[in-house]
Parts: sequence; C-alpha cells; structure tokens
Amino acid sequence: MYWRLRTYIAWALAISAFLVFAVSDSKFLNAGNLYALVQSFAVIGIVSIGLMLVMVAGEFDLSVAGTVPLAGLVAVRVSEASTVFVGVLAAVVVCGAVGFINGFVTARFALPSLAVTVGTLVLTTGLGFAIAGGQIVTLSDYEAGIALDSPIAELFSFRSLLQIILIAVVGLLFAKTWIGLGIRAVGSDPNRAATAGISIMRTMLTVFIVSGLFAGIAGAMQGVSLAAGVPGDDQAILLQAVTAAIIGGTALSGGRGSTLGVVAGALLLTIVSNGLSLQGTSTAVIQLLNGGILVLVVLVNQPLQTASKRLLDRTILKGKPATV
Amino acid sequence: MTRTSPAPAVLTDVNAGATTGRTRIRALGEWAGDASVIIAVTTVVLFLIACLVVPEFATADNLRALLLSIALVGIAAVGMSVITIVGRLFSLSVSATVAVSTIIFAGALGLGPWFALVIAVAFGAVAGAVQGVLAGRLKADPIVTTIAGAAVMIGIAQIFSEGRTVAGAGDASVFAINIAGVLPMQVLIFLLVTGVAWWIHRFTVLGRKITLVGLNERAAEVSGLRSWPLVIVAFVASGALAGLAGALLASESGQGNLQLGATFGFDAITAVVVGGISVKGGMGNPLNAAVGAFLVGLLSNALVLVGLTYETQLIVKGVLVLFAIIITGVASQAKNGARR
Amino acid sequence: MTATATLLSVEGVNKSFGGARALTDVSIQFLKGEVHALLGENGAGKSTLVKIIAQVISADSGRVVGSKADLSDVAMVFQELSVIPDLSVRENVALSLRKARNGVIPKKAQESRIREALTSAGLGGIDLDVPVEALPLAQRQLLEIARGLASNAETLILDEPTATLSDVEIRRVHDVVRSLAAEGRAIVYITHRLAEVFELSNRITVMRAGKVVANGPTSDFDMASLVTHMLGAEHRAGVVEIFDNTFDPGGARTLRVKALSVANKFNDVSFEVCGGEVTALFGQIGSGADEVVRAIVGYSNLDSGSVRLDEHEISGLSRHGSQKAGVSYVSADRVIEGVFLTASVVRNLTSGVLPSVSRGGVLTNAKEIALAKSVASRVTFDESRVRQPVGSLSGGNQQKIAIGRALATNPAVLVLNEPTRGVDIGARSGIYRALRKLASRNVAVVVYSSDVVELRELADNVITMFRGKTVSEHRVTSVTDAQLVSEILNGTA
Amino acid sequence: SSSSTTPRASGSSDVTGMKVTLLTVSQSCAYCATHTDELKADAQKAGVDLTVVVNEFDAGVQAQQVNQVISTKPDAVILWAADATAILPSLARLKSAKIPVVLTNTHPQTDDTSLWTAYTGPDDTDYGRKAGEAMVTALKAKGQTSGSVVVVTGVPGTPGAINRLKGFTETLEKDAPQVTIAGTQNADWDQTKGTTAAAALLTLYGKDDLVGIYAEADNMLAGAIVAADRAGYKPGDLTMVGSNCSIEGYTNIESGAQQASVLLSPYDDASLAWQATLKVLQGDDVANETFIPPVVITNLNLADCAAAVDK
Ligand SMILES: Nc1ncnc2c1ncn2[C@@H]1O[C@H](COP(=O)(O)OP(=O)(O)OP(=O)(O)O)[C@@H](O)[C@H]1O
Ligand SMILES: Nc1ncnc2c1ncn2[C@@H]1O[C@H](COP(=O)(O)OP(=O)(O)OP(=O)(O)O)[C@@H](O)[C@H]1O
Ligand SMILES: [Mg+2]
Ligand SMILES: [Mg+2]
Repeated sequence: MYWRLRTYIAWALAISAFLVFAVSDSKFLNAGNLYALVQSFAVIGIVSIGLMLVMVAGEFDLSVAGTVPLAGLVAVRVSEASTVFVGVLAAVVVCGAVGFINGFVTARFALPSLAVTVGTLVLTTGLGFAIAGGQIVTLSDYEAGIALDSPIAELFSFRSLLQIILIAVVGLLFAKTWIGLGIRAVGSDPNRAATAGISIMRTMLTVFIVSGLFAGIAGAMQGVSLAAGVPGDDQAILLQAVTAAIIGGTALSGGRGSTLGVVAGALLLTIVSNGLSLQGTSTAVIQLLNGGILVLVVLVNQPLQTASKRLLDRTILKGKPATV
Repeated sequence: MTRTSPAPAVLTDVNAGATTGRTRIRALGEWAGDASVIIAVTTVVLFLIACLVVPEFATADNLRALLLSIALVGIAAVGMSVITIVGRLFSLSVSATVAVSTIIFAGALGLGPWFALVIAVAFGAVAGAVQGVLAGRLKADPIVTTIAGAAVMIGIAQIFSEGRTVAGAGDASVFAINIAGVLPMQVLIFLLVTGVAWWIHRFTVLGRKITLVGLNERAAEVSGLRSWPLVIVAFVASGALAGLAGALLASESGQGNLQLGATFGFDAITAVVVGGISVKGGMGNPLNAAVGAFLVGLLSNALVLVGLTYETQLIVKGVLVLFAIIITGVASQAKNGARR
Repeated sequence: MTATATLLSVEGVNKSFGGARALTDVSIQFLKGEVHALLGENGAGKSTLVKIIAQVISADSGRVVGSKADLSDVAMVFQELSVIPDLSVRENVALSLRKARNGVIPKKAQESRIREALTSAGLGGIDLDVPVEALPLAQRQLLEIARGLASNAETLILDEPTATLSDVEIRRVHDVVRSLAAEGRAIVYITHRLAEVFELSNRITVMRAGKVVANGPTSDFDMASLVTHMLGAEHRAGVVEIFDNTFDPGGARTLRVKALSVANKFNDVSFEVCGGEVTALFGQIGSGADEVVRAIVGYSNLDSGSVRLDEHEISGLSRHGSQKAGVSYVSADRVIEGVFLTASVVRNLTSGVLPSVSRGGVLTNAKEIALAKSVASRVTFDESRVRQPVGSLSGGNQQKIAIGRALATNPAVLVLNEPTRGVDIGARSGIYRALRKLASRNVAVVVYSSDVVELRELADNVITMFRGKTVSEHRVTSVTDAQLVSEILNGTA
Repeated sequence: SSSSTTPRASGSSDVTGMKVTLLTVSQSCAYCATHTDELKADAQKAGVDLTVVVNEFDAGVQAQQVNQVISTKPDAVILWAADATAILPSLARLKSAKIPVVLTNTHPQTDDTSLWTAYTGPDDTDYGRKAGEAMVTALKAKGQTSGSVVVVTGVPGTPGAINRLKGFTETLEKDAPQVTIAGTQNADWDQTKGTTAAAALLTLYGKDDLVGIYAEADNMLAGAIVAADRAGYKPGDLTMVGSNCSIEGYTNIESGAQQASVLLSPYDDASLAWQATLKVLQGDDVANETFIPPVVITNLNLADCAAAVDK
C-alpha cells in the first residue's frame, strides 16, 4: 500500500519535473533534446533496475561502480581486436562473472554483500587498469558507436531501445514470476524464505548476476558509443542508480521495490539534469536542487507511512474473519 | 531413506549460538564482535609477514608514512562506524564534509590554527546534527539524507568559494610536528580519537545505548530508550570527525578546496566494512574501523614496496579484501551455523 | 481407530548443535488418521525433531521414512512464524503451492485454493493483498496454518499452532485438525497447552532432554502423569502450586484508564488497577484488548481519553516517557522486540536501567552483574548463565529474560502482552510466581491474555473485551470460565 | 612574456546576440572555475549569449550534453573534453550537425584535425619537456649532474598523464643523461593521493641518490612536499618541480619548498579559446591549433604567475 504510494509519488515528481521544463524552456520538447534525455535515461535506468533487484533481495552491489567502466574497457579492447558484437559480448560475460562471484560468495559464506562487493569493486577497478595497461583505450572505428546511437523514430536509438526492452523484460519477470516473488521473500526475511523452500543461493546468484549483466551492458554499450574506455571507478553512476532506486521506493532493508517506481526515479533524475543543463544552470544550483528534491522525498516519507498505516488498519478491520 | 543435508545457509533457528565450551570465547568476542576479531588477527598476521618479507617495510620512516597515510581516513572511518553501529548504515556525506571543512579551516586559519580546527570541527558537527535530525527524529532514510546533505553542502560551498582554492592566511605547521620527535601529531590525534571512541563505546552508558539501538531498535524502545537522540549523536560524531579530518588535511598545505578528501567517504566505508563491523547495526566497535583502515593502508603500502604496478596492487588488494571477508564468514558460520 | 497405517516414521535420529546434544536416538511412528501430540518442556527437542522431518535441518544420524521418497507430502507449520512480512497474504499462501521449478505465477488458478485454505484456517474474509506485516500476530499464526493446509499434504506438522491464539481461534484450529485427521492424514501436534492435548489427540509422545520418555495412546495418560513425564519426578511439586491471592494494599499506586479510544482499534475503555493487583484484559483477536495494553505503554496515538498514574497524566507519553513515569512493558513478540538476541543476558537485563548500573555515565561492570544476578533469581533464571547470549537460550528462558528486563526497572506499573506464549508448564509457573511476587510489592500489573487457564493462575481481576469495547469486570474468583468465554465471544454473558 | 592577452575585436556588432554553448568539466576545481568565469565575462562584454553546461568529468554525461546542444543549434560550441578520446564520436556528431567547435584545454587523442574548427590550449608533451628543463636547470644550479628523480603522475592511461611524463623523460634523457627516473606512482591529480604516492616513492628510492621529484600538477606536488617533509627532508634537499602554477605551486615556490612550475594560466587558456570563438562567430579564418607557450616559473619570475592565481 505505502510502497505503491511511493511509486505514485516518484511518477508524480517525474511528471511534474517534465511539465515544469516543458513549460519553462521551449527547447526542452525538441526531439533532439528528448533523444538525449532518453539516451541518458536508458543508462541510468538499466543500472538502477539491476541494483534494485539486489536491494529487494536485501543486499547491495557496490561493484557496479567497478563493472560499468570495466565493461567499457573490455568492450573497446576486444572490439578493436575483433568485432563490436564480440566486444560487447565479452564485456557482458566478464561482468556476469563478477556478478556470479558476488552472489556465490555472499550466499555460500553468509556474508554481508556490502563487504563482498567492496572487494570485487577494488578487484574490478584493478582489472580495468590492467586492461588499460597505462595506455589510452580507444576504438579506432567510432562509426560503430555512432550507428549504435543513430536515432530511431527520432527519440530512440538501438542502444536505448535495447536497454529499455531489457528493463521491461526484467520488470515483467520480477512482477509476474516465482523468481520475483522469491527475491522479495528472501529480501524480506532470508531465514523464513529458506524455510518456505526458497533457495537463497539461487536467489543471490540471480540478482547479482542480473545486476552484473546490466551494469555490463550499460558500460559496454557506453564504451562502444564513446569509442573509448576509461579506467577507474565510476561512483557517479552507482550513486545515481541508488538514488533512483530509493526515490522509486526500493527499501534498503530489502523485500520491497517496484520496477515502475525505479523507472520513475531514474526518469526524475534524468529529466532534472537534462532540463537544468539545457538552461545552463550552474552546478551549485543543480546540487542544491538535487539536495532539495531528496530532502523532499525524505520528508514526505514519514507522514505518508503513517497515513497509509491508518488506511491499512481500516482495510484489515473490514476484512476481519467472519467468526468475530 | 536417509536424508541428505540441505545447504547450511538455511538453518533457521533463532537459538543459534555457541556451544557451552565456546561460551567464554563468545563472551570475550562480544565487545569486538566475532568477525572483527578475526580481521584484527588477520591484520596483525599480515603486518608481521610484511615486516619479515617486504624490504624497507619495517623501517621507522615507512611505518610513520603508513600511519600518516591512514590517520585522516581512519579518523573519518571511526566517525562513520558510529553511524553503522547505531544501525543507520553509512553516511554518504563524509567526503563533502571533509571538503567543506578544508575550506573553512583555510578560511579561518588567519585566526590561529587551533581556532580554525575548532571551527571546522564545529561545522562538521552542525552538518551532522542536521542530517541526524532528519535521519533520527524524522526517521528519514540515512542514505538518501546523506546524499542530499552532501549535495546541499557542496552546492553552498561552491557558491561561496566559487570553486576556488582558499589559501589560509596563517601557519598550520603545529599539526605537522612530531611528538617527542617520533609520533606525528596527526597519528597521535587519530590514536586518541580511536581510543576515546572505543572507550565511550565500550564503557559508557552512551556507548551501550548506541549499541542496543543498533542491535534491535524496537527492543530498545520497549526498554524505554529513545533512538533518535542517539542517531543524532552518531551523526554529530561522524560529522565532527569528518570536520576534524578535513581540518588536518587542510593543515598539510594550509589550503582548502572542494577537491580535497574526495576519496575519504568511500575509503571510510571500506574501512568500516573490512574492519568487520556489521552493517545490520550493533555489532562491532569504532576500533574495528580503525583496524579496517589500517589493514587497507597496510596492503596498499606493502604492495607498493613489493614493487607491484598500480593495477596489480589493486587486483591483489581486491583479492585480499575478499579473502579476509570470506575467512570472517567461514569462521563465524562455523561458530553459529546461521546466516549473518 | 480404523486406520493404522504408518504414514511417517522417525528411526534412531540423533542431532547435536556444536557440542550440545539436542536429540538422542529418537524413534516415533505417526499413523494415518491420528492426531499425535508431541510434548515436552522448552528445549526438549520437539522443534528440532520436526524440523528434521521437514528437511529444514539435517540429522546427524538416523532416518525419516515417509510414504513418498522425497517426503514431499509432509507440510509444516513452524513455531517461529515463517510467514514473510513484506509479502501479501496471497503471496504467502502461494509460496507453499510453488513447485520446485520456476515459472509464471498462475494467479487465477490459485485463487480458489488459496481462499479455501484461508477459510478453513478462519481467515475467510481477509483481503488477499494486505502485506502480512500489517496483520496482527494472531492472524499471522492463522495464515501460517493456512499455508500448511494449502499444500494438501498427507502429513501435517503443527509446531505450537495455538500459542498465539485465543480460545475461538483455538477451537477453529481444533476443528480443522480433527477433520484433517478424519480425512486420513497424520497430524503431528506440538503444544504447551496441556488441556487441548486430551481434547484433541489420539496419541502422545513426551520428550525430555532430547529423548523420548513416554509414548502411547492418549487414554494411557492423565494430567498428572503427563507433567511428571515432561518435567521429571523432581519437578513435580512446583507445578501444581496454587497462588495466594492475598496482598498488602497499603501505599499502593493506582493506574486509572478513562474513556480511552483509538480509532479502528477500541473505544471508550475504562478501568482501574491498584498496586498489588494483577488485572487481566481478556479478549480474542481483534477485540482490541492487546491494543489497550499497547496504548497504555505509549504505543498508540490516542484519539481520546486519559491514562493516569495516581495524579499524573501519562496518556500522551511516548514509550520512553511512560517508562520514565514508571510503566514497564513486556512485548508479545519476543524475537522482534522482546530481547536483544545477540547480546548477553546481563546486557539485556540492564538495558532499561543503565543509569543505575553506572556512575557519571560510565558503566560499572560489578553493578551490572549484581543487578543481572538479582533479577535472574527473581525470574528463576540460572544465575551462572548470565553471560551467555540470549539467543542461545531456549524459548522459555528467553521469555524470562524479557520479563526480567522489565522487572529490573522497578516499575510502578508492569504491562505484559501474552507473557507466557510458548512457554512450558514448568517455566510458566516460574513466571507466574515472579509476577505474583512483584504484585505483592505494590506493583500494578496489567496483562493481556487470551488463555483462560492463565487468568485463573495469574489474575485478580478480569476485564473482558469484545469488538473494541469492554464487556464487564470480574474478580477472577467469582466468575466461571464459561461466562468469561461467552463474554468475549458474544459481548454478553 | 607570460601573458598572451592581446587586444581583440570585442563588442563588434555582428556577434551580439549570437548563441554559444560552453561544455566544460567542472565548477568545483579552481582552474576550471576561473576558466569558465573568464569566458563568461568575455561573452558578456561581446554581447554573446553564453550557456555553460558542466559534466563533472563524466564523459558519458558529456556525450549526452553534446546531443542536447546539437538540438539547440548554437552558433558555436566551446568544448573542454572530459576525456580526450571519448569525445571523438561527439565531435563527429557536431561536425555532421555543422556546428563550429572550439576545443579548449584538452587536446583530443586523434590526428584527424578536421573534427574541430579550432583547438586552443596546452600541448602536454611540451609541458613535460619544460618541466624537464626546469628540473635539469635547478639541479645544475646545485651542481648535481647525476642522480635519480621520481615522478608523481595523474590518472594512468589519460593523455595528460602520459604525455607530460613522455616530454619530461625525453628532456631528461637529452639534457641530463646522468639523471634517471627511478620510479613513478600515480596520484590521480589528487593532493592527498600525492602525499601517499610520494611517501611510497621516498621509501622505495629515498635512500639512493634521489635528487628531485616531478609531479605532473602542483597540487600533487604540494602533497609530495608534505611527504618529503615527513620523511625528514629539508626544503631544498630535493628539487621539486610541478606544473600549472596553481595556487599551491605559487605558495610553495614563494616559500622555497618548490623550485619550479610550468605556467598554465586559466586566464590565457580561456582568453585564447575566446579569441578563436570570436573569429569563428565572425566568420574569420582561425588557426586549427593554437598552443599556449609553456613558461617555466621559478622564484625569479614568480610575479608572472601572480595573475594566474589571482594574487
Ligand atoms: N540452531 C541451533 N543451534 C544450537 N542449538 C540449538 C539450535 N536449535 C535448537 N538448539 C538447542 O536444541 C535444544 C532443543 O531445542 P528445540 O527448539 O527443539 O526445543 P523445543 O522442544 O522445540 O522447545 P520449545 O518448547 O521452547 O519450542 C535446545 O537446547 C536448543 O537450545
Ligand atoms: N544455540 C545453542 N548453542 C549452543 N549451546 C546451546 C544453545 N542453546 C542452548 N545451548 C546450551 O544447551 C543447554 C540446554 O539449553 P536449553 O536452552 O534447552 O536450556 P534449558 O535450561 O533446558 O531451558 P528451559 O528451562 O527453558 O527449558 C544449555 O547449557 C545451553 O547453554
Ligand atoms: Mg530445557
Ligand atoms: Mg519448539
């Protein structure tokens, strides 16, 4: 109930932000600008959906900050030696493997995933530097990237469409299948979920591998698109993904989260940064505005929770067993 | 037919605990938490190994450099650990607090180094208090609150500093002296901060309350404890220590800017996690954060001295961190056979 | 007794946790069409045994033989609730219909089976989409049972299914259990409510310290022999003790509840409790009785009314405020808010009285230990175990610690919510004794209970509640069980 | 001469009201902030409508900002690339959208100079060479013709870090073959990391014949100076050479803790970019590449650096 409210609020915020910019800046609704908006959204969206699954399972994946740039480097390096398709595939496989390690170690040794993924974050960052080998990593054929990004129906590109489709597929699987239910159950209470016959190992592997794969896809396609890979950790994307997930109503404590909410959260972030940079707003103002939005989300949280609890109490009383 | 055993991770009994024979170890481990004891032991072992096999490691100069390299991050990590222990995960505004404090310290340096230090610490405390009120009294999500806090701090600081480096109009060399010729001031402050934080956590009512709230907030409430003042205390401590780290950082070159201390936040989280403090709250001690910072610093230092390239250093460090964490997991699993 | 086929048998099962032996060579047979009661004091090994049967944990040695090789026809209702808080009612029941392979959840197809199971468990009208977390504890317990029913298993194991339920729901559960047995299933029934054993079961197995000490048809036992088997001969004297209801009335403080209301929960509740008395609120699920005790200790936003301790208004206070005013609370939910599982007994016991075990804000270890030991003895907990983590104690001992935690604060008013849920008969009498002793020190005790037997042993006064309103107030000595039960069921005598 | 500010055709009526977008990297680094402010002031003087877009050194974000800018069709774009290679596809897009591009500060990693209209800014290899010359000169002044130096570099794998080291190494090999580079550590353009990196280098090579430290930026050198101080070196024991002459370098040269820096003034950087932009707007011819001539700053000509650090 309450968490559904959070989804609505995220959407309300995203839509209001959209309207504000649409009204205040004539260039905002320009197809070219909306294209840029969708491009950025797809990247944040896919990374935050992956992270959301992990968070719903009650875990966290810091290594995303390492796998995104690693995927870019692998994709560019391998593409240079072979084809772009093989390059992207290699990057995605590598990141899936990192996800596997995260999931396996977390489940097998019953460790806090925050700790595990600190390790894999350092590891993947190191791998990134090793792949770069102190050299500049570029893809001499940057036409491939331009093709990947060439507009489809003015607003989309192959890259953004693929990412959006993946978001939708995962969203559906999460909402409609036993897998999604299992993830929520494990996140809500791993011990009880295990008693109900849900394999914690399988759930952990699922969420971390998806998170790794999605970070890999985002990073690899970004790498091809930029025709370059940069070593180092990308904390900005991690921070944006967490923020989107939380604005969308994902609980850090696990068990709750909806794809729609997170999509709205990612949309809100992209719309705000797109709209502000269109107007050339200074970073100080952007920072303050971002801070303001977050404080708002945080502040409406508590009253809302109380209100929805009241509502729940009433429905429960109505649905009281017939015996009373 | 005979049953085969399901994965050990599914053991569910809340009664999980040590055998009678292990009870004493458990009682011993209670103040430090199981995981953190193992990490501490691992750290000592690695330290001894480094002393024996890494050339140039066990020299006074290098050990001093090692301690200096972790002192400031360590101070920030000790502050961060209080937030983790009270059950509010992490603060993501530590880097921002450090950066802004360097500017405040540099700006106030003309009025004397100690005064500037106090101002910077006070700023950190106030910034922490505001976030603490949000996260404690208004029960806001700590991660979002601190992301917002960081954004607001950087935004305001940018308006005032216009992004420029602020050069201090004074002499901060008092923080660069070596006490008794051997112990650098920064390290002394780090050790003091760690010691005091450990003592408060271990021996005082305040520390006990913070632990209890972190362990089980609802049970603490049933006992009549209020969690929000303790959450505020934790954020104030974290903010003040981040301010202290920022002031000391600025004192190194007498300047402050928004780029300084950018890595402190994540390094402090790493120290807390690697030190074995449970992110679920209540388990662990500020000392563990200091040990975590030391372990990471030790690895970095030793790997450089061994002559590894930067990328190899990172890879080895990542593997060792994973390894240390897995050992912790295996050991604590053997002890109680339950998840987390 | 027509059906005598063995549906499930346990043969020579052993199990230790670390060095502690939980089960020693346990062999039991469960027969088709029978309700088989499994009894024993806290920590006797009952839950361990049934968890081994349900494949949640594995035995060190021995076998479990069922009619299906993989034992997929055994369903279990767990003692520690295994309903998942963030999932909805529908999803929780659906989980037990899940087949091993993953796929799309057939929502429509399951709907009727889910409804059916819920109805048999007494949750007929419930909203399927409510998150379980929002349900009161008792409804969660019924849901747990519904989950066991939904899977339609041949053998159904119920581990203390009625511990959190009041009499009406208990009766409903009994009906369901009987009809399931009549359909030819084997039911394993664990309980600490010895009265229901004779009503319900066909066969009894008693365990003590991990061993089977008695086994046979119910007709072979009577209450006295059961208790002897459970506790061993040496315990016998303590159990049947009748409590002395006289107390010293001088200088007592008085708790006055006037016209208290919380929307959707209860309405216009008034009563008085004097120091030295134990007053019980008696009502079934949804009667609001448990909400009244939570409101007194500062857990609800009151809509109207007042709560006074002597002349001090305490109704607007938070939990912290009411504790300061002298009102202590023992929660019904032991694991979630009763104790700090990973902390030692000492730390649990001193958690509410840190100022008195410290000087100038610095804790004094000796004072902590001394206080813990004295409280431990008041709740008859073994003093030598005060340094153990509470999580390593049996359920009964954990409950003693939860109560000790409240006693340590030397309250003027002690409020308890279901104080002996899941506690065995031996430990239970210890807890009653401690509470009576406390009352005789002029503490006003308010307890919510859904167990008539408990009222008899513990309370001086009983206030019955029905649909959020008080029905009437009685001296416990001057009212019959039938009248009390009738009042909470129908709202009239 | 250190200042390349020359009179220019500001305020000429044909550029008034024209739209220019500045895609820059940050506003929280001193150099970047001055660079932006200077361009803003120039634009205002000329009556040009300048929009400033910042990406906080995120190449992915910058790529989307380029897409966005293309949709707004400005008369020219001034672009400080967040990454010297990742900017190439964006440059290709700008080129096909026929928007003139003035690149500033960061030279793209390509030989295809047709991707932009004008580049103004430093040549990193040249900056490295000048730093090498400064090192050799300072060492010779002390009579040191042999020994070893260590280098604190920026982010590994970035052109700035690679090229400055390249130029520095070249010059040392040429002018002082007896002085060798004992080791390098990266400090990611970060002052704190500069301290740690230098501390490690000092532990590793300090005992030998270490005579100097080169840091690819003054702020990292400020960190290195702290490390040297902690390791017991007195100011002047080691020859300290930095780069950029930022405020850290200025104060350290002033105090004698640092011997030299290579001036890179945000004012010159911005001013060159603006001159090129004006020419582009006016439709004049503009040189494809204009490099800021690197100038070595020591305490003898410290005044030349004063303007760059607002002293
Ligand atoms: N996971 C575990 N680890 C260690 N010891 C355990 C574990 N589970 C149970 N025990 C111990 O095994 C013994 C039997 O416990 P069990 O839970 O089976 O008792 P029970 O008969 O169900 O008691 P109750 O009536 O309180 O539910 C106890 O001493 C208990 O502390
Ligand atoms: N989880 C556990 N791990 C290790 N040892 C345990 C655990 N639980 C209990 N024990 C030990 O097993 C023994 C029996 O424990 P149990 O909890 O059954 O005590 P008890 O006195 O029988 O409780 P009760 O009086 O409530 O029945 C004790 O010595 C206890 O320390
Ligand atoms: Mg026992
Ligand atoms: Mg049990």
